[in-house]
Amino acid sequence: MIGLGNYLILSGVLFSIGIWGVVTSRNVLKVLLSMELLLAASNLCFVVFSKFNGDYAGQLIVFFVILVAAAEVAVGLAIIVLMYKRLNTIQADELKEMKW
Amino acid sequence: MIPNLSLLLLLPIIGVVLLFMIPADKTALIRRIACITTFMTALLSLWFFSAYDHRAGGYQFTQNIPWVAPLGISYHVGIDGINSLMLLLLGIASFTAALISGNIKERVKEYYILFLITVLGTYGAFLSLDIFFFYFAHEIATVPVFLMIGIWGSKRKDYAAMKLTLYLVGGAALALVGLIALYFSTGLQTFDLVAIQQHLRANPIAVQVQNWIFPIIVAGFGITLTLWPFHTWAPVGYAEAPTSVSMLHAGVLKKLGAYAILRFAIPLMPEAAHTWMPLIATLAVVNIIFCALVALTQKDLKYILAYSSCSHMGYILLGLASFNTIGLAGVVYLMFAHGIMATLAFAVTGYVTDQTKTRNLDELGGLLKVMPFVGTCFVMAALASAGVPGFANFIAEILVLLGSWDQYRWQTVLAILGIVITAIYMLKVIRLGFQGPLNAHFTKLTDAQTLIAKWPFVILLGILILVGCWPALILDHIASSTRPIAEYVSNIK
Amino acid sequence: MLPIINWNIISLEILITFTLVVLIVLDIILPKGTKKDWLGMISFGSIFGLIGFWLTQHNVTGLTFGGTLVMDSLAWFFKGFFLVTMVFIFIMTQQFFKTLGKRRNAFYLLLWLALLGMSLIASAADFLILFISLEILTISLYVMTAYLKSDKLSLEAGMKYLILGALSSGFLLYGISFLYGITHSTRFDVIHGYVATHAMSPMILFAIALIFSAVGFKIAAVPFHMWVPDVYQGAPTPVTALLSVGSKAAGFIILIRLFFGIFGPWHMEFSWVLAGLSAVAMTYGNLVAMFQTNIKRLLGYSSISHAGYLLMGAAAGTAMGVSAMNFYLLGYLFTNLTAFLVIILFSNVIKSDDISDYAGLSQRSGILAGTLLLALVSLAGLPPLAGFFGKFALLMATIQSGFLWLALIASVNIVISLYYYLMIVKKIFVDPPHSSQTIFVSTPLRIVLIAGMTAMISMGIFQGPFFDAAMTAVKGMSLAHL
Amino acid sequence: MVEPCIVWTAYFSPLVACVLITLFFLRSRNMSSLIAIGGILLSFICTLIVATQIFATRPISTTFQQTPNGLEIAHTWPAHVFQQSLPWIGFDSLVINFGYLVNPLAIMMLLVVTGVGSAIFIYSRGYMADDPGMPRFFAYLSLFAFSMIGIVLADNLIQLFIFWELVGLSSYLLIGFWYQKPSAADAGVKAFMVNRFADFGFLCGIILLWSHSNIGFGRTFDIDQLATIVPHIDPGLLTITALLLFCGIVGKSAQVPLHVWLADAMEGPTPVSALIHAATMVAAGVYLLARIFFIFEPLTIALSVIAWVGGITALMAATLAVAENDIKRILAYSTLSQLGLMVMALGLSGPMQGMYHLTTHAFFKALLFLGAGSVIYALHHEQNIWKMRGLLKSMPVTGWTFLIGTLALCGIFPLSGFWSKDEILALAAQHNFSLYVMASLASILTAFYMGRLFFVAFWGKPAKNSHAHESPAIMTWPLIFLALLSLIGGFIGIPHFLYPGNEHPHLNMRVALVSSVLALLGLAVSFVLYNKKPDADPLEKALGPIYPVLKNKYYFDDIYGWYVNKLQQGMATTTAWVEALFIDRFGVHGVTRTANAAGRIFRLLQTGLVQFYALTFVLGTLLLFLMLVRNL
Amino acid sequence: MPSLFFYFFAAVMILGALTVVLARNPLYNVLGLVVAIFSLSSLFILLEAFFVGIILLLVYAGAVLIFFLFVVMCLNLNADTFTTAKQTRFRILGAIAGLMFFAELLLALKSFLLAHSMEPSTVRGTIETIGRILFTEYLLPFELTSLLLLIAIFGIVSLAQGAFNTGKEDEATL
Repeated sequence: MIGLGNYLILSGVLFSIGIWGVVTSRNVLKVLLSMELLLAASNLCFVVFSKFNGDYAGQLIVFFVILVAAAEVAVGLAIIVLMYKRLNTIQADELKEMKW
Repeated sequence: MIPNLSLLLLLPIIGVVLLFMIPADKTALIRRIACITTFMTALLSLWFFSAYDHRAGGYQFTQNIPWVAPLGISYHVGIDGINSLMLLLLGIASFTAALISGNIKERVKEYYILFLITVLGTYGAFLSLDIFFFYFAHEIATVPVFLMIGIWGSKRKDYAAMKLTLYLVGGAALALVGLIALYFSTGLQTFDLVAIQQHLRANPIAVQVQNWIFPIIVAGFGITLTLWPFHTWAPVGYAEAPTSVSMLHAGVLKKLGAYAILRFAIPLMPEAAHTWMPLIATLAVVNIIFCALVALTQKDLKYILAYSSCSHMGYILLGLASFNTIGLAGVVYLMFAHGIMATLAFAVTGYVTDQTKTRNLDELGGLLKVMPFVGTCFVMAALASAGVPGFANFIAEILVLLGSWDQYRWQTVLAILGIVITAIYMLKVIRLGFQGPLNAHFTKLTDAQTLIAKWPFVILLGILILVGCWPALILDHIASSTRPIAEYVSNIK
Repeated sequence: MLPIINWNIISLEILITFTLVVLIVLDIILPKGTKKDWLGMISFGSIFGLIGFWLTQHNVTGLTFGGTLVMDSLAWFFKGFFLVTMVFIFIMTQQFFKTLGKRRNAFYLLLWLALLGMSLIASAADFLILFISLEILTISLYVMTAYLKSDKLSLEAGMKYLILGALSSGFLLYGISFLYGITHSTRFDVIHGYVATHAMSPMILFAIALIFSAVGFKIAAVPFHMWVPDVYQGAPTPVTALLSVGSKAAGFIILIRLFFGIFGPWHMEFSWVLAGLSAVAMTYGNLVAMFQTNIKRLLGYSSISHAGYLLMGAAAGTAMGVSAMNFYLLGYLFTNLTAFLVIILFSNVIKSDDISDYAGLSQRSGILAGTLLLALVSLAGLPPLAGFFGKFALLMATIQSGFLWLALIASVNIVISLYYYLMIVKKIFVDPPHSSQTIFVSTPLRIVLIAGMTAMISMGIFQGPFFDAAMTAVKGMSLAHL
Repeated sequence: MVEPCIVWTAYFSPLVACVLITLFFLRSRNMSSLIAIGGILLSFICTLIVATQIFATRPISTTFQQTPNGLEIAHTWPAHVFQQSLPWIGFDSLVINFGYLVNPLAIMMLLVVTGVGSAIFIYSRGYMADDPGMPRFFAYLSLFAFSMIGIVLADNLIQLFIFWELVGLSSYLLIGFWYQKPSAADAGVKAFMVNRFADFGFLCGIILLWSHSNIGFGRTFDIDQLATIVPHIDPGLLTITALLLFCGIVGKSAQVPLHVWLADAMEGPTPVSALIHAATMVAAGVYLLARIFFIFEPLTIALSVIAWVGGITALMAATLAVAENDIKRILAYSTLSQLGLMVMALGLSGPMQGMYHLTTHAFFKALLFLGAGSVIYALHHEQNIWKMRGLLKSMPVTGWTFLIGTLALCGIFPLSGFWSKDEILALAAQHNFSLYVMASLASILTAFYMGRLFFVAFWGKPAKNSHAHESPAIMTWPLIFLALLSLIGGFIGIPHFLYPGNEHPHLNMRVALVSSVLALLGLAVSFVLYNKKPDADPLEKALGPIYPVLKNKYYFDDIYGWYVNKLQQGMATTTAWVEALFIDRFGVHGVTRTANAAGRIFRLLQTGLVQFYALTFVLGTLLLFLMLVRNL
Repeated sequence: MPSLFFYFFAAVMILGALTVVLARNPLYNVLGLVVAIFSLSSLFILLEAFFVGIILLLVYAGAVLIFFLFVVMCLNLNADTFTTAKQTRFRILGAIAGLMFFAELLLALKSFLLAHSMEPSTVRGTIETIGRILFTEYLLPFELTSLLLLIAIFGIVSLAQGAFNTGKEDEATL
């Protein structure tokens, strides 16, 4: 039987991979994609808890999270485009004008 | 009509506001306003000093207005024998320093504004009977002093200003932690000194608590008082500061540390005082001897005075450590005497360096020839510093030594030795700077000619001698207020 | 069933939205070549109207939208806080974007959206609302940070802020999901009920850690502060100002609601962690700030250290501590915003944010120099200015709760911070100016600067009413657990 | 009873003179000198009045009576003691009064001070006539006189200490009067410093005594009260106290090893030397010893220390004088030697003898110094005796009075010196033979070097190119007055005045005879050696290797120089180094540097790499969780 | 049977996620995410959360990821852009961070799962049930999301305006 634990661990794996992606990727686009993994992991959690707790709140939250993610991605991509335009790269480690 | 103590704060505020409104190029008017303001406050503090009834004792002319009620902070001012004297000292020092400030030629307006703010803060600190207000007022003087040293100071002014300010603020912050801890340990929810005092007589703070609050407060204010080894800000600070700042700081502001220890630390935590004071006494002696020895090696006139000032603080600490009536009276007396003496010494030094453009003793020499009046004033100040009788410092030091003798035999003996060392370097300064053949560059220097130019020196010297010959003038005031403290503290044991 | 809605509670937000809509319409109908900054002026005017309205609302309390939105004294206090912040931000925007033409209009709209977000954060009583309001604030800040498209630094700042911001919202969301899983709800009152009746478990602590990391991101607490210096430096100065005051305050209101509301019953267990974070943040910020040459970056690091100071109040965990935080934030508002206004006015002329260019400012413009002096001294925490009493109150709270070591660290930090503030003061007042050209400050701006100074000084001298306000905000807080 | 105001007038008139000059007459040469002379004369006259009152009455009893302290303390004393104490510092357990205690000893001393002082003041009017700083000089001189009077009259130890210090101060001012001359300025500093150093012990002694005087009426500094208290104090402690007090006396009276300042003090104007050496400063030590002799009386160890210090000083100073060529320095060493004798006398429990010699010595030593000053004045500040010749002829008054002084100093019958010195020698012979031998040796040497001085400078024919001529009357009259006193000093019953109740000791014929013979012997030897006016000092060859030792003053100055320049300065340098290195560099700068370094390192964490930021964020969260979960 | 589905979709999802992280070509990254989202939505349906499952598919895979693809294509990003770049030290650090996170998560979950052995409820997230709640209880967040989207519009308009006209820069608008 697939219980709560399986789902939660799966979401944990997804989240961890997301973290890995965020930290590892030098391409900001990939960073942004990895962020989506984080959100996906959260969404999975919400739905699972919704199922196992027996209320709908979790599913509704997922609905909103999707919208938030969409807005975030839109702005993020706009900035990425701008960055590519301006710096001709989307490598995160090129962004080191400011440090120390 | 009885003048209100708050007038002492109001006058400098009015002065500052007036100065803000005057265009910067009217320097003569600015100077006049600053001098008049300080003169009026000085007169007023003299009035309060004489109006204080030492037979009745206690705090008089008090005024208590709630300020931040939820925290028990109030604007509580009042005078007793100790701070009425300190106010007088401040009045004298600030007035003479304002007179001396004629040597400031650039950015005069800013200078006097900062000066008056410093004076204002110091007045507030001495007036207050509320721990918060004390701290508040005493910190107001910090930034003006920084700026005054930074803008109008000499050679290493940046370093000096920064070091002095950081040290003082650090000390104050440390003390603040202690004071707040004190506030909570009383359980009274008030910063009102009088209320706390009364409360603690019946319900003293637990000894263990006292034992760790006390050193924090003493160390914090000790920094202001140039407690060894936290004294190194003073030499460079005083040396590089403009004359009037050195005068005011060495003369008055520094005493705030001792004043705070006397006001907050000792009477409120007597048990801890008994525990910690032997250490303080030892440090005091280190202060005396160490700084005096360092002063021996210096070639710079102002450095010597600054180290001497640090060294003298040792006597204050020693007296504080004795906490008997004689010792504490000696402390207050010394605060006054040293204040006047330091003010005078720095004033003279400022005059001399303005003329000669050097402070190096090897380059000076024979100045008594060209500036007999100022030179004599310096000699007098130096002798006063060396504890020669006839000057107020002698009485103060004798009182401190007599007071500390019973508890701290060896410390006292070493402190007496310190007087000898003081004499050595002071005589050296006189010998090298003012005696001997006159350097050829200096033949055209002028002495203080006009009465106005002589005035500050005359006032300071006069007070130094007057108080030195007629101690009862201030001693009754002092004793009336130190006696209760001493009796209370010594009865605790 | 549609829940009963108490419109009174959300009326301020509705008015903000209304203003926003009016502005959008105005932006559309204004002819393209309009030089005049209509949106700015209307924004400025309406913000005062809103402040007036806000003043009438101080007695409004209650829950609405099924308990997901709350109006209590704390919310009221912070709403006013955000409104006042926006007054300054609008002035700054007017000054800063003088050359930006019509693009400036959208910026105002984003500012209004950010205000809406902040205002909702103050009222949020549900993690979902909190999350969405936070995203409203944050996403508009992403856009505003990168707003200077031609400026590489602005872009870089925007990108960094976006990445880390998104990461932090991911963490927040994950934390919320766990919390939801454990307590079966996202509503604050329900979770509070759970907390009050249950012991701590690793799971809920994990959720708390995740949520706190997002809050720490907002308030710029170490180790979630990494974005701060870069973003502060790169962002357009009004945005930096908003980040340093509004966004930080938004973070703190969440912190207050979390640790003194929802998780209040467990506060004792958290306090030492908060104390540790506080010590690290203030020390780190101050130490690194010593070496900065860019004034905005320096204020970024100083902002980290101020977060550390503020966390002292959180660590104290008493009404005193929270009141002190509120007071401190209020003082910080006036102080920091005035400082940033001076920075904008200065950089408009000099085109530089380098501290070395501030040399001799006092001889070029007395009012700028004086204002910046007061602001820096207040930031350093010396009397008679707002910053002093804030620090004093925080120290009191800390010591009251027995964190003497933290108070001692704080006092050391005051010295360190004083060092770099005084270095700037020295530049301004002592060093000779690079050019003798005076900097002109127009009369309205003078009035603003003087108002800022007056606010700093009066908060430093007449602390009573302000501190009362800060305390009242705490006393009437819903779910308060102090 | 004498009117207190007369005593107070005697007390304060020099001070008033000093203040008046300082405030108003610093530019007026005539007024300043007149005021100063008037001040000291007034003081002298008042002293005379008091003295007549004192000596007019006979002692009724020698017991002391005590009354408790009141606000104004008026003791009922036997008529020959007057006391008045005014409260000065008084609160709680501390009582420091300001008053006078006049007893025969004090009045005798006061007579000497003001009397000889008056002569010197008047003389100075002439001597300093050409000096531009004359008003200042008279101000200092008056201050000096005031301080000395203060020591004499002080009724308690703190008051005494105050004037003790003031004497040091005014000697500093006077010795360094020609402050532009480095040697003079140095000499002033040296005198003050040596005294200061000695006073360190003195003050310790005073405080120690005070702290143990808590018997009966509470702690006190009062001399007459202490007199009743001292017997109750533990003798061991009292010995320490006494020796500490003696420290001050060693400094002020220039006893070995603190005698080094005295010869250098000759850099001051000659009247100052006269004043310091004859009547005031150095005498103050001996006077003090006599005044508080009740402390020393029962302490055999302390007394023998004192006696030996005195004896050694007497002999050593006498040997030093032999090799000296400077007229004033010779006299200075002779003063030292005589002071040694006086101290020795006190050490041998003979305060009367010591004071007696002090008094007569004051007469003839003032005379000698003023005579020397007259010579120096005439020779335009030439002080080397080898450059002087036959002055007896060119300056008869000076010369003859100088001869009287010389003979008195040598102890030739029947001059005053003979009587007083004989008392001391007799005392020594009675108590301690080795000291007697030393004292006798000193006497021979005294006769020898004084003879040497006289024969070289005054004897023979005047030099051809010498323009020396007699000094003006204002300078010669004091000489004559003092010569008169030196002549008759032995016959006016000084011992009787000093200690009215005591039996006057009879002349010890054997000792007197021996000492007279020895003195004549010394004079004879010097006559033989110097009669013929050798160009160089024959002594240089005669003494061989000893001569350089004497010339270098037994290397005392070198030792002190080593101490000051090497040891003390070394300590100071070390301290400064400790401060610079440990406190400032390691301490203060260490802290700041650590903070700086920490800042620089932490700064590097801000790499600018956004991934690193993200990593920190994640790790931070994880750490936070671990911290939170730690509690569970 | 459901458990088989679960494992299948879980495996696909993890593979997709790993593709996001590991693939060099941005195109594959995006496609990897599409796969992951698709599996996620399948899992949702498995959990009877039909509505959000579909929305996820529609909004995420249908809109957001297409947007991503659009950007990737538009900016002409391909593997070559990245091949020259060295692999950074963050690869390992990131992995460690991820693993540590997972480990701590397990630590946190352990006690939770031991304490709560919950059975799935009968909740079925159909459009009707969800919609009913959405427009009543969740009215406020629903309205707020509209503002969120407004921000997104402002953001894109003011930031990306003119960004796609290659070559000449519209400086006047900056």
